[in-house]
Amino acid sequence: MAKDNPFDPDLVRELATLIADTDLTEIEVEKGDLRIRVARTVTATMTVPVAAPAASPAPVIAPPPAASEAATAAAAKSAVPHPGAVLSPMVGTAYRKPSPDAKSFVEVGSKVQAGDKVLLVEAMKTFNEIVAPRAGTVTAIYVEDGTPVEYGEPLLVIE
Amino acid sequence: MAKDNPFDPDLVRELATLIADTDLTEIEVEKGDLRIRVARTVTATMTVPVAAPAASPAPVIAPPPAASEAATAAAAKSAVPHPGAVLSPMVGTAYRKPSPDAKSFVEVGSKVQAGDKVLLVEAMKTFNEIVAPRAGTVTAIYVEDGTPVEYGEPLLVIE
Amino acid sequence: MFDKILIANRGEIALRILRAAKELGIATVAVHSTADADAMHVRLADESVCIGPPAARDSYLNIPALIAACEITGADAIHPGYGFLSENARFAEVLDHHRIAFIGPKAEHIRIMGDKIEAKRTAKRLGIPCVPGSEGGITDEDEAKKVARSIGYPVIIKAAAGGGGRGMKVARTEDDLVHALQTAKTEAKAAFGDDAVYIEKYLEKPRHIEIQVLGDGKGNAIHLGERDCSLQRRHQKVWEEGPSPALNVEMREKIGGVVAKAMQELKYAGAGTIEFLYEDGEFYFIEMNTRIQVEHPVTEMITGIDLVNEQIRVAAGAPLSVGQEDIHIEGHAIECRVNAEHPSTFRPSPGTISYFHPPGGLGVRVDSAAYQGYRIPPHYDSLVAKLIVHGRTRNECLMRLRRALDEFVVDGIETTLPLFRTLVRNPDIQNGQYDIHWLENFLKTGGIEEA
Amino acid sequence: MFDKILIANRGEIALRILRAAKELGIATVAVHSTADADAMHVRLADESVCIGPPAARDSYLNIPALIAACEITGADAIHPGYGFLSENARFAEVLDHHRIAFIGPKAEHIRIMGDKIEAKRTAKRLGIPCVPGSEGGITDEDEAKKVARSIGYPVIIKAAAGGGGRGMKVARTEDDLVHALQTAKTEAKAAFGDDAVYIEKYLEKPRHIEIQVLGDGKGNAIHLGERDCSLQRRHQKVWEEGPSPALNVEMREKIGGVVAKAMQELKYAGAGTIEFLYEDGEFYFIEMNTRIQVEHPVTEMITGIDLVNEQIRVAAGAPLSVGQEDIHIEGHAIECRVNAEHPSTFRPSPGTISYFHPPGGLGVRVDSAAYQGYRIPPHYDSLVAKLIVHGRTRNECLMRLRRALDEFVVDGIETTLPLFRTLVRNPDIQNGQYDIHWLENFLKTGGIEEA
Repeated sequence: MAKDNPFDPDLVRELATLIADTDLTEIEVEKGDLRIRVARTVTATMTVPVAAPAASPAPVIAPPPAASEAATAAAAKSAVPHPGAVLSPMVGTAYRKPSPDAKSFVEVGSKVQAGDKVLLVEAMKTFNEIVAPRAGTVTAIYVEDGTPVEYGEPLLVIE
Repeated sequence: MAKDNPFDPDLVRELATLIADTDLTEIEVEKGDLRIRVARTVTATMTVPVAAPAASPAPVIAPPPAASEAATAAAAKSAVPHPGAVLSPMVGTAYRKPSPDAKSFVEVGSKVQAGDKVLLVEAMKTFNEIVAPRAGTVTAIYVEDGTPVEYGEPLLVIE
Repeated sequence: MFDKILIANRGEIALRILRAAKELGIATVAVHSTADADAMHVRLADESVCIGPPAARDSYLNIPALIAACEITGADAIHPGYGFLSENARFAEVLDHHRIAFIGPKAEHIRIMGDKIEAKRTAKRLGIPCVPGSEGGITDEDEAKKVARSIGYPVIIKAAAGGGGRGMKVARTEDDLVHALQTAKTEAKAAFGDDAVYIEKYLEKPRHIEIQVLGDGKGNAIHLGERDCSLQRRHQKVWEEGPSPALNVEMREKIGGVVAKAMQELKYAGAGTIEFLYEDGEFYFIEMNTRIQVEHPVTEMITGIDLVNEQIRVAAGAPLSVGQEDIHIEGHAIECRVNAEHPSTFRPSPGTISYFHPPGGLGVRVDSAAYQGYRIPPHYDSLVAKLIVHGRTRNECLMRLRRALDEFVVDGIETTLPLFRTLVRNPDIQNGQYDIHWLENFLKTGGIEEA
Repeated sequence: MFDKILIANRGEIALRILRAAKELGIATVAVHSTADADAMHVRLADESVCIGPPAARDSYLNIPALIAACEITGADAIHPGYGFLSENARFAEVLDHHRIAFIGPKAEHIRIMGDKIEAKRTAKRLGIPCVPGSEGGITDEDEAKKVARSIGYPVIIKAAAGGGGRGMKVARTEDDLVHALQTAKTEAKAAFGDDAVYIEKYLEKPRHIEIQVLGDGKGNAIHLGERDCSLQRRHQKVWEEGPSPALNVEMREKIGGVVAKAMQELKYAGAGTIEFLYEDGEFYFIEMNTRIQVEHPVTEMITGIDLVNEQIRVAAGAPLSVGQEDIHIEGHAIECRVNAEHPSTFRPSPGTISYFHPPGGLGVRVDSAAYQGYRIPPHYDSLVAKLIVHGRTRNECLMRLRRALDEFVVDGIETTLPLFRTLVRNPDIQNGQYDIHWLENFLKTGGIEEA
């Protein structure tokens, strides 16, 4: 490689491979006074056939409005949950134990039978029991004791 | 390479090759006070592959605003002209003959030499001669006598 | 002032409330059903909470879920918007019980105005003009004549025991009346076993005119002029404007004064609308809406008053920011409700908006929660955007509306934009000559297809 | 009235003119370079004509092409917008020669105001306040003291023969003056061979305040209050507002009255702006712009007057639609010029707008020719959109601006939106405490990076 070349083409190629292997659309690398940025336009998962009239502005990909940081949070929330996840049936505050001094209903690794209490969700001073929908092992618990939860939010996973 | 050239054309060419070889649409390199950015627009013809992330609104193809019928006209105008077309160098009114009683300069099928008058375009009472840019045969004439023409509008085709 | 407002609604009104709260420096909580996770107000709110599945009864009408959402976010007030729980007196009471402020009137007033009979009785008591008629059932011809003469012809005769149009007769003269009374009584007797009838003023070509009010809940109340919402289809308002082409300054001040005085007496709190039928210079009370209305921007454009801001102020215990002397009607405003519907069949057209380009420039306001790429869920109403245009005169407003409609692009779904492009060019509309039947007749006679 | 107006401009002002013409029922012709074939005003105009290649000198500045475009379309008037040929007296004359109306002032007034010396002489003659100073060159100390005393300290001493800062000295007291005069004279002598100097009032922290005027060309002229355009970068206005946080009603009426009277005397036609530096309660004439300005919507929002509509009316020979008594300043308005530039380096960022979502709702106006998918050509200025916000008070306006800026999405290019989001939250801006140096200092000291 020419010494006075301000960048290393192999590095760009490597970044290109990285970008292709991952879900990224942009990588920026900065070291000392060298900065390299590579980007690519998002490409196919599903194909939408569209007539593109010759004279119209080039079709573009529409990102969602993103003026608020809330957008990211909302996106994260609506990600597809684990197939074994137990979802909150209501808005409220999740509790992992029947009282502050008691032991948690379940821990990661606990074996449960269908109908076993696994959590409480409190709303309007009422404690609603969340029971295991099926027998299995608790493989993940997403909520701390006293965490606010939304409708449909994954609480734990039973596999 | 000339020393005082602020950038290295070969470097740009190399970046262009890189961008073509990879999936990238943009490469930016910065070193010291030198910054080079190359980008390419992904062109869509009839089908456009679009990613549809689960959580965000589905990306969509942007048609041009089309509230006015003028849009269609504009579209037609900016279509790519025939490679042998002679384009109007100005806005004005095209005339096919030197005077109302005279014969047309050319007809479809006429053979012309480079420099032969083929049309007049009148603007502000001045008649501007349009001459054949090359020898050939007139294979199409797009304007009637007295037609208004825009800048860049195809007038006739010489092949 | 409140620290955090929970917006118990969706669509453009949720965004409208969010904007008012932001402009007051108040934090916002958006609640939403699973169908609305990508809604504009959810994206722009400080916090958001998913409160249930798409069905409104399990989400936007789910009172425990809304209270729980307040609890987990610490919201100290709820704005209900319009529809959903906005006119639910029990909701207002439950919130009060939980020490959460309800941004709306007192539960008592919601209850009164939600009951047709009680509402009319209250309106009468407060001096608001109602449709004149006999006090009770009539069977006697002379009494019928006396009543009819006192209220003026034409009159309508309705079976006292009945409903649904059975036994209803219109009489235009005293001669008519004798005959109509007999027929109505006979029909009433046959249908309901009771020949007593009511006699009421019959309105043939009324306009729908409504007066916007604001009250501070302590006896101060003002009116903000009228909106003319006569252009309706199946009792759904389509085009609203203010001032009404049918009223002059004196008429406006007279009915406005009556209504403001009534609201003072009632000690009404927040924004409300008194709806009237209007014919031949007279107003006849229909009902009162105890909430912000879809068409409130018309009033905002001609008065410069931010109605949602005032609602929040009053609910927080502050006085109204303006007095009656500060209300000046300036120019003319028209609102078009752009729905996701076929412009002549009105078949709903949910789906994804593939291109959205709202009009801009002087005197143009767009209230919309839509954006390019937004998918309109099929579970709720079909309102996509409200286009509100202001001009110094009604003519300027109409010309501006025309150009704004021509700029508006909503692709991917069908909308009622073409209907408005036709209406704005219609001579009757341009002359302001329409009543509550005009639009239905226009559509029935193929007015939109012809255009 | 005109039948057809040719719009000899591009970008947002071309769209602005198109809207005004449509609202007057006048047909429109858009002209464009090959780079602007897909522009919004081209799409919306009744007719469009390509007049040349991208370079402005061959298209938007090409007078024969514009005349020819009028000839082939039959346009009977040209609106020049701002920039390009808007202040070219010869263009106005050529149009007159071709019996095409020029929507702007008389050629004579364009010419006078385009010449700095002639403009100042005319302003003085018309009673418009200019920077006070010595009438001619001074060498005598006593005379210098007398002049300085009469105009008040601080004063600036400039070489009469000079320029470019050589021999310029500021004196804050009489003691300073004696010394400064000596130094300046010595330097002037050395540099220019002439020791005569001028003495002028020195403005340390002036604001840029300009008065909007409208004249009918027959001796009737009015003012529409001021705009404060002190927030500038490299003499480019960035943020404009009205009324100025520095003026009160009396000051506005006083300077407005002076300017209106001057325009009456001049028999000025159409819209114009008299620009001043303002310091310590005094106005100092800079120049007059004889065209519509970028920031004209600020005035439209606080007065309700459509300035482009008035320009067209006057050019067609109609009187102004309003008199001075009809002009009432209502509330407050701020305009932000959203440019396609990096928000702190201001490097231009042409390219394709991949997502465009303008804010809406009460009190928000967007003047923009941009749309999703629009490619900003690199040949012209970088203005993408003007966001103009109105509120009943300056504070309400600032809060509304804040929420509108947070809603505005322009993706695919860099814009100055982040700069405005920082400015609207800055205490100096909120307090209205800024002068023409404020923004440069703010940027120099990293104000935008810090935020």
